[in-house]
Amino acid sequence: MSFIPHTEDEIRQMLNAIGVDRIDELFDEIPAELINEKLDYVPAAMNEAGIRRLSRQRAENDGHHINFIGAGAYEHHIPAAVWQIATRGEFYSAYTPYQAEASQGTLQLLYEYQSMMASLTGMEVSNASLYEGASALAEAVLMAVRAQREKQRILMPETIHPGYRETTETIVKNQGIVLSSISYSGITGTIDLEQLGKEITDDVAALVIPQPNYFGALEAVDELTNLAHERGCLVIAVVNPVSLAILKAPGEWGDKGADIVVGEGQPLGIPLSSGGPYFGFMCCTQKLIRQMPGRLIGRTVDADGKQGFALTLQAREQHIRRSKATSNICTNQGLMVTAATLYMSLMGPAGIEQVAKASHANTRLLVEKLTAIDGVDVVFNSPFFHECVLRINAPMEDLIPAMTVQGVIAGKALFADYADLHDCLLVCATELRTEEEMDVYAMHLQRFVSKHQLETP
Amino acid sequence: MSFIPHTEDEIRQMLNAIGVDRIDELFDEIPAELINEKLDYVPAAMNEAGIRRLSRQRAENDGHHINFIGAGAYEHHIPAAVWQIATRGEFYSAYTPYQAEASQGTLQLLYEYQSMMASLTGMEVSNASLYEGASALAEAVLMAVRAQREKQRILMPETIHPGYRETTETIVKNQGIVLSSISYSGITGTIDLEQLGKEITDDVAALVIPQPNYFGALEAVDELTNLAHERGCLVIAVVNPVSLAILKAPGEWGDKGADIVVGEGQPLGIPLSSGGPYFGFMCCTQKLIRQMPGRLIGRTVDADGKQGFALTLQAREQHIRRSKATSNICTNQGLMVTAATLYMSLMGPAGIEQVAKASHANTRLLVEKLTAIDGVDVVFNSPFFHECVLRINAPMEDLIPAMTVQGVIAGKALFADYADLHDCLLVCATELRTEEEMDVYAMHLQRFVSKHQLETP
Amino acid sequence: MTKLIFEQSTSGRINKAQFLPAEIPLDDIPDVFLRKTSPMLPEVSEMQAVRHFTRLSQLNFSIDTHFYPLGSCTMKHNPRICNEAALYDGFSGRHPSAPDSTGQGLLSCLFDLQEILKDISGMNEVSLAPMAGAQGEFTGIAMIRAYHDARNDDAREEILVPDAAHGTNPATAVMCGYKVREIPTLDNGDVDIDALAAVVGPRTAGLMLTNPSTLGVFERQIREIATLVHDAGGLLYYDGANMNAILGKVKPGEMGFDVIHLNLHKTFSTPHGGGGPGAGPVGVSERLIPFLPVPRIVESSGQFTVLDKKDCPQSIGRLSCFMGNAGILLRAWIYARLLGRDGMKRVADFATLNANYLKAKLEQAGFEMAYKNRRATHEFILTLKKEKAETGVTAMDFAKRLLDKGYHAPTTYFPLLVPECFLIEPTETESLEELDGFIGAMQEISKEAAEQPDLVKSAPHNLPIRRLDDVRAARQLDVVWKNDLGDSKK
Amino acid sequence: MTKLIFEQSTSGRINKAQFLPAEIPLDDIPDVFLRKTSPMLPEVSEMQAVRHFTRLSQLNFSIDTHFYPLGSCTMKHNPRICNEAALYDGFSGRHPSAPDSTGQGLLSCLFDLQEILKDISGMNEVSLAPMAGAQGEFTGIAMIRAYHDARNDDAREEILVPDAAHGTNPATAVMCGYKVREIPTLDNGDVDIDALAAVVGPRTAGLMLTNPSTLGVFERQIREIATLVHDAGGLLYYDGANMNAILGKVKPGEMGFDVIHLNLHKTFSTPHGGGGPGAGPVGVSERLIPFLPVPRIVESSGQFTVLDKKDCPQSIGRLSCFMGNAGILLRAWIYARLLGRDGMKRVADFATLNANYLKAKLEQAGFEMAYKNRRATHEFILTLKKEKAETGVTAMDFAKRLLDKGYHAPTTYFPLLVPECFLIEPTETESLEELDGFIGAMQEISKEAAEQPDLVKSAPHNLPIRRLDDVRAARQLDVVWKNDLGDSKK
Ligand SMILES: Cc1ncc(COP(=O)(O)O)c(C=O)c1O
Ligand SMILES: Cc1ncc(COP(=O)(O)O)c(C=O)c1O
Repeated sequence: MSFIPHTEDEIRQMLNAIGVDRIDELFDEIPAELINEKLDYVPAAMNEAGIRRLSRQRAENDGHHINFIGAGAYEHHIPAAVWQIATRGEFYSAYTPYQAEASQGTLQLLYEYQSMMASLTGMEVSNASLYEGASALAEAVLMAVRAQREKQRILMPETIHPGYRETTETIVKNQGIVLSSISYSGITGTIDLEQLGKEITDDVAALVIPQPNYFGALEAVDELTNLAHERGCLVIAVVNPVSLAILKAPGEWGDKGADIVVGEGQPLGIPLSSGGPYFGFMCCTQKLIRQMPGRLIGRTVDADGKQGFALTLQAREQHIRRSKATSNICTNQGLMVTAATLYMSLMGPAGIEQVAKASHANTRLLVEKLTAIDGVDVVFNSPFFHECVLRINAPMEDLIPAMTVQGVIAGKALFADYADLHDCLLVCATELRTEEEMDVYAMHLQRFVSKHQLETP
Repeated sequence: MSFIPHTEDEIRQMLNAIGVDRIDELFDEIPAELINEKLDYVPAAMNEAGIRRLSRQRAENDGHHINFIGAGAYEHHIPAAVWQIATRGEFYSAYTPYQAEASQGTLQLLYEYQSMMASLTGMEVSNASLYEGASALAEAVLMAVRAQREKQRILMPETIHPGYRETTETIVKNQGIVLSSISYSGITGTIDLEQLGKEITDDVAALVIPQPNYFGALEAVDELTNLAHERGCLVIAVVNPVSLAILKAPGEWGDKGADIVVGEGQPLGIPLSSGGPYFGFMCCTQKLIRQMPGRLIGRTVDADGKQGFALTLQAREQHIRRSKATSNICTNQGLMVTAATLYMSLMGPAGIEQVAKASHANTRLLVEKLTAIDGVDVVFNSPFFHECVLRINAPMEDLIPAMTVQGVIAGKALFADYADLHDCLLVCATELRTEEEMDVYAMHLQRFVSKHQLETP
Repeated sequence: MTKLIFEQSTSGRINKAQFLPAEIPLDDIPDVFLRKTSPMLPEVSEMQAVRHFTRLSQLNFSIDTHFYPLGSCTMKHNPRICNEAALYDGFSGRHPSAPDSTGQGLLSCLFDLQEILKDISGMNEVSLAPMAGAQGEFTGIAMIRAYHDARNDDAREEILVPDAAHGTNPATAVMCGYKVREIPTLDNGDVDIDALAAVVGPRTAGLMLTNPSTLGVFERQIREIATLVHDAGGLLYYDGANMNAILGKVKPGEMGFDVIHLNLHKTFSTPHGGGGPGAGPVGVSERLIPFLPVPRIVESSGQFTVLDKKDCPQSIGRLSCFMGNAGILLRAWIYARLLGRDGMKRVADFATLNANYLKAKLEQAGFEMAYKNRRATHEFILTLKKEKAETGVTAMDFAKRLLDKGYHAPTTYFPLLVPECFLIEPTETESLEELDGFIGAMQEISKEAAEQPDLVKSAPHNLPIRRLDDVRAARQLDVVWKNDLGDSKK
Repeated sequence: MTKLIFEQSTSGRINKAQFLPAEIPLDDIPDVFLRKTSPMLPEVSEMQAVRHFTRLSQLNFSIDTHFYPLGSCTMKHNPRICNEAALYDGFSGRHPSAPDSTGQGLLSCLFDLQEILKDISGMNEVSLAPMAGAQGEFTGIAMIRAYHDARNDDAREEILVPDAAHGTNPATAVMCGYKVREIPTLDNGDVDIDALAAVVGPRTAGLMLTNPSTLGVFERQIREIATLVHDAGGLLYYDGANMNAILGKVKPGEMGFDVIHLNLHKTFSTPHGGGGPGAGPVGVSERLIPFLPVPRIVESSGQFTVLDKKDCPQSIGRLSCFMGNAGILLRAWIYARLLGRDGMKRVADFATLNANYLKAKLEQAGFEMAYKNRRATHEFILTLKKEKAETGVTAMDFAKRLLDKGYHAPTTYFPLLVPECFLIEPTETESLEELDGFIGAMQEISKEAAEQPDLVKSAPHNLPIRRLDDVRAARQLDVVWKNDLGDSKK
């Protein structure tokens, strides 16, 4: 099936106007041997009723489990209005607002978004989105290296999400940038300050600071920021936007605040959707604005002096600056930002603060319930936001599938990424998790651990 | 929880402007003994996340069965665009278009709807909706009686949906209108022409003709219409709008066509929703327009001569005519009509024709499969549209629940409404039913009938 | 001006995504039953349809876009979760004649709603069957009739209705076979009790009353009125369209009413949908319970059952083929649960606060109130008769000019008692800023009316269309588009 | 002008339906970690938010409301079912790190999509990981680099890019650590093969090419170009942003490309969303398979598994934290299944028919085509340099005036090669009426340019806003609203 409105009569009329007999003739500049209309692996067309049925069947297969994973994507309540409005045709089916006068809706919304993110992060400016959190970090790294000229080394603590590290690696490695690891303290689960002190030398362009870090633990952001700044390093903060309702804004870390702030926007009203589409946010100081990748919306006036909005500083971007652009990014994550802006407006500062607090409190409660089980312990002693690492005296490879069968997604096992945490699980309980659900989890975990307890841990 | 935006400061400011100290004072004209703020049976407030969770749980309880009932409400495919657009705020949250200039969207849509319905039914005019099919019939009866003055008797064949009969009875009986039954032929399942010939006397205001009738069978609409007109009777057609893509339009029944056409609009893009909201449609001849109940939209021009739309002939309605109005109807089913207009536009004449044909063909196939079972037979010999009555040699009271447990809603049992059809089931397979689903049905029915077969039928 | 969808239609165009491509024979249906010409439905692509109706929608004022203070209509915010949940598959996909066992989720919500409505109305039983306010009225009056009939009290052939009543009230009484007798209203907005006393009697079947009335004031002598009518053997019908004013504060059952309807699309915020669907549940006192319409939803040890005529022999019967506007009732239930016990009272508090604030400020701005010394309830009436006399600018002109300024007009020329009237109902969900904006617009128009009356009289000027010719609409009736090319042969 | 949401905000206002009413302590987090001031997020009611963003949305042109012939962007109809299905709970509710067993439904759709894309692109393997065209390009060039590196072919430090290329091409090459060398274009729109031959060599890592190019013509000597580059040891990258022109007709793999990306938000109609999200899957020939990014989706006896870096040791790595824009890929899969095998080819046929029709009619109307004697592909370029010379009216002025007439402007001033250019792409989903309307508008503007150039130069006139001051936007940078009242203390 297709969405082509032409009738036979119209086709004939159009061919006549062009002066050809058949549509095929319109392809006569293509070398004949290249024409190949065989598509053996594309199924025959379905109508809408058919695809709805098929999609429903497939969606029904999928996850109606109780989810206790966070690890970079968080299951929060999303107000019904968010997606009902974000998917209005005027937002859904428009493109990048190149014609400002015909795109004031998207433009004003993006300006409002930028303002909200700047305030949430405590920074001076924000762009209009990047793809997602991890690649946003990569862009921040490139940006820091540009800003710092000669310096090509970036300090990447191991407490950052492993996916962020890998993504950054992929994106920056071809430019000769070096990502140096900083290990973490086995006691606090935060950046090893001693190792950091040694590594943070003159050739370092920036220090990346995750807050909360991958383990859910809170880093000593003030000290870290001041240390970095003392050594002439920029600070790239990687933060969870919901946490910022209660945690200190990166703009206020240390004496001068972070220089660049990035993160995953998903917690702000974006469904989990197996990983995307999400959006990356990026804020920075005014000073760095010309190094920033991505779109930027500015407020200006029209010919009558009336307020209006337009894309601005486009000279940083690929469509103007080409090989000298700050990034190759073009299409970004507009619709997701629309949803996030709606989310922040519907929740308000008080609403998001309660989400943050409730997620924190629920994770505390979960940790309490789980560690009441013999063989389950908290690993690190730092305060955490809404995630926590637990050590479990049972075979982790079996635990996850066994719990999944019981309808519980137990958490993110750390063995693939951290050898020394091979028996550990990163758990999360957002504001949506109920006490009953935690009890279900605890019950099944208790059963599993008591059955599979390892010998003398 | 509530949706009140006022802050404490604003409340104070507003009370000051009014000149009172507390909101309670604004109620000081109400006799004090009437104030009662106790609400013991209203639960405490929930937030949106809570009500979503609760609603999901309750909805999950409900019917994900394979449905083979029609009997006045039909499970058709509804294009995704229908409800995504109908629930746009501008349609969803507006009201009756009293201020025409600020309601051209709704008004033009309703004018288009009227035009579509008039064409579908082959009538000259259409109103903008009534509540649903059965009460629309009641309004048609009242309208016929008004138009026919002294005549107070209406002929109601037993082949009409029992729910329509009961509803009409409820609504018209207080005005002294008599509904006379006309029985049906046990062979054809259609109106008993002999009895009709006798009953159709001078005092009859109108003959009601269902097409297809409740049993799915096709009535001899041309003869019936001509007979009625010969006897000075109006003809009220009760039709399924989807069937009209293939069945003769009431406007063309007999020599002069039906006078009033009503029916249930649900098949045109409205979800089953346990029975509502649906909408009733009503069309009639130009001659009867001033007797018609409900809203009517007219095309006119504005001060510049530009085309525009407005409510018209409001003098028929209760808000102007009060006790002399054609009906008390005020709020009707606007949103449903919006959806139906979208449905008809997205499907087009060819699309609805295919739906009608496929529903017909599927029901044929279903009947074939079911009557292949020993003890299952077709009852009537008339051609049918997309429903058919089957006689089943098994205890009907047990059959329905037994099939439901198997995930199959077997059809509508007729014992409650037709004593002589106590062992009969009205079945329907719309275009959405697949052959596999029919096979599942046939398999379970076969098992049930072979187990529960009654002695010597 | 947006072209009609028919003018965008091209013969032979098929929206293939909605098409079943098979050739399907109709060989078993004799030709005499079949249609010979295709209906004139639009032949457009999905994109054309989407674009057309999206653009049409933008021509509407609505709650989601504009302040909409349409008196007596309670145009309050429609929470979006109500729409979402009502469309959940389990709710929206169930056939109305499927066994009750397949609908326990929905039925439990509806049963809960009945309990909530009983409590707020102070009545003994509730039926959710009526599909709008007017059908609720019908149900109520039909029950009153059934009650008198059951007692063979045959002489009661009149329903009393105050002259301020909504048009549905007298129209309903007539549909139930009654004669209507109007009761005059005093200058202070209350019913003229003496006039009532003079007509109430053995011919009185009942009295229909809205309280607060459509005049935007609370009927202070409601207890006296109730006694008068009851003493004469009549019953009292409460038109609950204005329940927003007293939700959680006053229970109509305690005012002495025997039967009431509630407009859920008003008080319980189900969407008005450009003119419906609504829902008009009725509540009754003990003595009317047997007459309640079917179907009724009852509960017994956690199972919900739908009762039919055979279970309720005295019922006035069925009002629709199935179960009324179930999907709307569901939305009302969700709304009620969101508000909760305390939220109910806050609705009345803030609807009243907003109305009284607007009234006070407009009065200060020089507008004349129809009932000056009365409290506004959730709405109030302003009369522009002075403006009309002085400048020739009418309430209609004011209304149209308000549209120009981005505000939907209040209800105009209703109730009919008050000349050049604006019935203004802001509802509790509007913010102070919005109210102040409206006040500002009214002041501007007042000034314009004095200084450049023609500007106001020829309004609107800023909408896609200028003032429409209603007279022509009625005289040169054009209610159906005619395809000049005629129907196409199949 | 719509007030900013911040200007509608009132301190202390809470949207209670979204609020968790409990008092929740934070006693276990030391004060030094905590925020002291509230972020400046709007404090508005649900209704205010709904109203604000609904009204804002209405200020946009979009596919659902307007013809939007933005060249190189393929603004075609977005079927509404794609949006519906992608939001089904099972799809939208699954956590990305949940076990594969909980996502078999989604993974099966994505795997199907991979197979479909392999077939239409003529490549041997596909990765769905890249999140937009530009990231697809990055992925492709990074793989080319990994390929050369794996062979220790270190001298290749240049990527060749035609001067007509999209800006993402050179920007991408630089992100991958390459130098960019531009290849000039001939007057007929084809690549200057001689110039190419002169620079291609041992330093050439690869060539990036869009075919049809952004000039709206098909590169006829593609086979020769491929041979040239391959013979020199370089690889060919295909920028598939213009795939709509040849879908189901020509397979890039068969033109000789080693790696391609596809813009699903263009060819596969996933929504553009006011600027994304998109999806930019890459397809590769056999020799690049080992370098494909992770995660990859593979199937084995009906089970779908997600492969990671440890399973693909030579992979260039991960492009995002999780699985790319899964929900967009899902929409593309639905679209592909709706089109089906035959529908694919029809896309190219009708996209091309529409473009050539528009080109022919505009040419007849006196507009000058940049590449007169070439077939249009799915798009074509018109140059307004004559109009500018004669009337002073620029392409930008034409663009703005088109907005007045209800048409979104084509892409202007891109590609940079053509002066005063309009890159016009109607797409296959537009009807003849719409195309004719656009032609009419262009003719009207042409007439206006001649007769009243100031009218055109000062356009738009019919939009909520007049022409915006871009220079001021950049000079007096205002990208964040500042609350004059400062942050509020917690
Ligand atoms: C006072 C009053 N009574 C009755 C009604 C009728 O309600 P409905 O329109 O739902 O039939 C209305 C509403 O329009 C009303 O305002
Ligand atoms: C020719 C061409 N290449 C590449 C791109 C970049 O794609 P995206 O915007 O998805 O990153 C585009 C689209 O804007 C394009 O038109």
